[in-house]
Amino acid sequence: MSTATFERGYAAFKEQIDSPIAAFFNSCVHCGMCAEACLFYTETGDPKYTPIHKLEPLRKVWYQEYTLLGRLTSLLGLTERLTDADLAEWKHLIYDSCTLCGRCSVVCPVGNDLVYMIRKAREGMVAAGHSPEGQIGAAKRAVIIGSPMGVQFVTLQAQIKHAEKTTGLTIPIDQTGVEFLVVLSSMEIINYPEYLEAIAKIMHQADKTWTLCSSAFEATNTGIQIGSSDIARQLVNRIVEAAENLRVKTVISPECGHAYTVLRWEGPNLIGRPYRFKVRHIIEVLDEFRAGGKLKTEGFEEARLTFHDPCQLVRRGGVIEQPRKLLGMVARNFVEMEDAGKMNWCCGGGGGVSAIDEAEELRTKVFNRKKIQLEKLKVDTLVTACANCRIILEEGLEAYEMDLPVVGLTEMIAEHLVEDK
Amino acid sequence: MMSAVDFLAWVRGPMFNIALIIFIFGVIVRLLEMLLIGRKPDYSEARESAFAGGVRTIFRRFMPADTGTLQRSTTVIFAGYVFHIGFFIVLLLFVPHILLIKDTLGIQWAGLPTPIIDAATVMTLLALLVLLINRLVNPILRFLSTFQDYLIWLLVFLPVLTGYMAFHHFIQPYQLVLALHILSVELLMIVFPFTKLMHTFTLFFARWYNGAIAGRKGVKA
Amino acid sequence: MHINQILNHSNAPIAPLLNEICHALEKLLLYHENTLIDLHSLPFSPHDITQLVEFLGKGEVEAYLYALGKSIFWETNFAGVWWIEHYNSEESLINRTIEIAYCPSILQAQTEDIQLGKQQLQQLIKSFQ
Amino acid sequence: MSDKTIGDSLREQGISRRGFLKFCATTASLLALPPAMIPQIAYALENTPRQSVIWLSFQECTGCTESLTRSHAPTIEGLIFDHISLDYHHTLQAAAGSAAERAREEAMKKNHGKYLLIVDGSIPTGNPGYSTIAGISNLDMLKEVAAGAAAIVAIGTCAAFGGLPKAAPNPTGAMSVSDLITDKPIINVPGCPPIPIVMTAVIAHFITFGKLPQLDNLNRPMAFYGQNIHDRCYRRPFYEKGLFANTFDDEGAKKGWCLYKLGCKGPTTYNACATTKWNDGVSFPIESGHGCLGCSEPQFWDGGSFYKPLSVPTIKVHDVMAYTAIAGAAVGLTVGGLNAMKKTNAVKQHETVTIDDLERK
Repeated sequence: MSTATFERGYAAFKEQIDSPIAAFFNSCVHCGMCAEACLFYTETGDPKYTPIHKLEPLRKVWYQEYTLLGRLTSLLGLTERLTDADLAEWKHLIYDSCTLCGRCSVVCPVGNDLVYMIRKAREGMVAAGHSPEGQIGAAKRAVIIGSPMGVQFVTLQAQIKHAEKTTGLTIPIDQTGVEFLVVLSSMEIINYPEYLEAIAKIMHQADKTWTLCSSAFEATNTGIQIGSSDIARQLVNRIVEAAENLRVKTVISPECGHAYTVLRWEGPNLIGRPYRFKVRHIIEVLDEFRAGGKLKTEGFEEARLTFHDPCQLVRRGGVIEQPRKLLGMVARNFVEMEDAGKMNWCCGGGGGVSAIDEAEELRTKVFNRKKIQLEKLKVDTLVTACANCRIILEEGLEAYEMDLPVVGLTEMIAEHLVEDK
Repeated sequence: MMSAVDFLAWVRGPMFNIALIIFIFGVIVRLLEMLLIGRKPDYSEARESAFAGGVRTIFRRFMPADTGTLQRSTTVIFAGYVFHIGFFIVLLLFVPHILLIKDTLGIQWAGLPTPIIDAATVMTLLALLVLLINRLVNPILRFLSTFQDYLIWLLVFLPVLTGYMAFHHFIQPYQLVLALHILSVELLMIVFPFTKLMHTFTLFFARWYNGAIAGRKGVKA
Repeated sequence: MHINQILNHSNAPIAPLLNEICHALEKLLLYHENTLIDLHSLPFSPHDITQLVEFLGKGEVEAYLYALGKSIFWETNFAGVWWIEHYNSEESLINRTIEIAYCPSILQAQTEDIQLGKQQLQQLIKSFQ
Repeated sequence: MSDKTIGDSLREQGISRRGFLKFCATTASLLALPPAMIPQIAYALENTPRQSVIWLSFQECTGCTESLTRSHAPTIEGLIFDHISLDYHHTLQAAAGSAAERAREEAMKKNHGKYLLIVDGSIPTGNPGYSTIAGISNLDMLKEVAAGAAAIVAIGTCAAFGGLPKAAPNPTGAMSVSDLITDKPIINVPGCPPIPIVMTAVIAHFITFGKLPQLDNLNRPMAFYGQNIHDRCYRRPFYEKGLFANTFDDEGAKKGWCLYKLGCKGPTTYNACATTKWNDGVSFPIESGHGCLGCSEPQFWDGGSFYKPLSVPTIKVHDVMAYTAIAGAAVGLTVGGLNAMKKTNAVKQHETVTIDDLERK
């Protein structure tokens, strides 16, 4: 029976190292600027959270396996070998204290993409059996049941019925040849069913054909979060097969940051070929509708509101302007948060951290950054475009006893749609 | 005992040869061993040009990412700038250095008057001292720093210091201090390929990779 | 030529030299102490020397000494500042100094020479007595 | 040794006390002694008997002697030579053959322990037959004469550091005086040739103070070799301003700019040329438009091209760089290839991770 071993982990590190990783390790001058960009350092003051330090296991393997001097010195037994104890120790740093938010990758003066490295380091950690329990459970549920939260299609069907009733619109399932395949995150199915209603209303108004798919409704990908390409491939394949079978033109990623990253950027590389369809984030689609005059809204939000940029959308996805243009249609009192856009601070729960029970205390502590930002702004409503951010924001606000409603951008747009004539 | 003149002849001759061989050989090997590992192709649909992103980031990272970063890492950024700019002014615009480059590479350019070089040297030395103190005092840097970080600091500090001392005749005879200066540069050349000094070359690749990855996604990294 | 023009166009340490002369004049006035400045060891180009000579100018006194070749002395426009040039018997310049003194020390008759002269004169007187 | 003092002999020539003082002042200036020392110099020269000097010429070109005799006309330095007792100098003395050798032996006997030995030329240590005088090898003669000397003055770069004869590959096994004699005070007066008045000044100092002047680490008198040419050069300000002649006939050369780029060795050469100058103070090489060759330094011939700047390596690096780059590329491709193979193998040996593998069992 196969099992995770240190050797498998070491082999996985070796497999993951490529030219960019080598260039990054060669270039680090230990300037410490990545620490100042990291929520986990700035809010705790503990230097062990310095991003480049989190990559020590990967660096050791690179040095010993892929550098001339490292090979020679390790032949002579002069280098410190990577040990299983190292990995056990680094588990906290590689998983609990990194949300893959990518702020460090943007500030590094020599240009190191630290998130790229963390993502690869997790491959080794998974293979060595040092991934967090919470994420292992989620991955198992995703593969076996179909969703990390254990949501089955029957659950979604119940929500569909409810949405059809509320909106008076039909929600198409498994339709072929339509323009859009809409996939959801289980958080949206369980916590925010308004999202599905919003999609139905918007598609109806824009006069677009779309469908859900009974075999591929779940977009969150625990494989990426835990750091296993093999599991991620298995999960993303469901959507690829569905999209290609249904012959849709575009797959719409839900309001979920990492789901977008997997579908849009990693998916083709996981399956080893380009897609035969496009992938767009719902915010991108809405903005296209807006630009094409297909999105008609009426009335404005009077509340003072701000927007929390999901990291995977801005720093790892290039979606910065679109949500602002959409907000412009429905909000009068929109204010920008400090460092908004490319440099926005993470909510603290991305990259799978929200699934790790042991990380909850730390996650709540680093939410302090968001708390300070929001207190400065004195807003009445917080808008975001990621279901995971939304949950973390709500939890964080509750922990710090702040009374501030958090709304999804898609729903907010849907609420202002011009009703049928 | 070797006289100052013999010492100078040795550092200008055989020792320079040794240092040059190790430097060139090491840098080429290190770059090739890095570049030949290879990487997987990216099949995702690009939003923008990865190439343009790579080029942009190579230049973009000469500046701090944003004002917040500048505020949080003021010392490192400011002293880092002064050190790097000062070091390159002294290295590339002092006439005797240009003549060395002309002799070895066959290219040359105009130099700066020595009082400017002198001022740049002092600024560089001060910036290096600030960087060292910062490394010893700042909790992140103290935590991150290894023996190599301090060794490289010293090996970078020495050529600047001995160059300054040579120019001002702090040690007599002049041949001795000139030889010490050249030797310190040779030590720097010898350790260069095997330490973080390689960032001089590899940072362009690192920025390129980072910028290309981000550029593909439409992110201006 | 105006001093500023000289200072602007010359690389030689003219300003420090003028300062030193000034201090030497003070010393002369206070303690009656002579100062000899050896121009030989200062990095002056021939052009610098010409300019310096021009700037200091020639005063009221000029003297010649004929011993082991010619020597020329002249007081500059600044009283007490003497320009001195020693030549050898082949008329090559061998030393150039500035002396700050009431009178250049070498111009004064030397005690030994005076004694010798007195003896010779005494003998001469004896011989026709 | 004659018992006449320098003062006596000056007076005999009808030179006045003023003339003597002029001589002393010039000597003080040469020795870079403060003017306050002039009376002490005058007193010593007035009262010291004539110094016996033995001059030995070995592997040399007679350039040093030429240099000294060129200024032997009745100049200040000439005066000193008039008033020492040059008991042996095989080029200048009238006596020849065994008479000359006898003169040397007599002087050595009479002034044992007191005479000054002046040496020009290097000493061959390979085959003794390379250079002999009266059938005596240079090495033997040096050792014999040095034994009774009060001090030795090594005149010229050959005697001081080995000079041209010692230049690679040094076929005669040439050595300097200080390589061979270690038990006597030695003063080096290097230069190719050395400045004549340096000689005079050293002898004047020896007579005045009864000892050698202050010396640097290469045993050169500090008064003359204490500063390098560069620091005393009237063209130094151009160096500071970054104004250089790039060829011997460009605008910069015509304007008298710094000759560093044309290989001037001023910065590493300790000598007094820039201040004492040559040909009775007329000029010196840099003033005449040519960079300093560094002739008063050891390794003068083997220290790299006269026309290459000091900051460049003394060796030709182009071939080295090319071969190193080729070797680096070869090894780099090999190591890089091994890396690529290692990576490919790791990818090939990849064991697919399934949800059953996530924990240790």
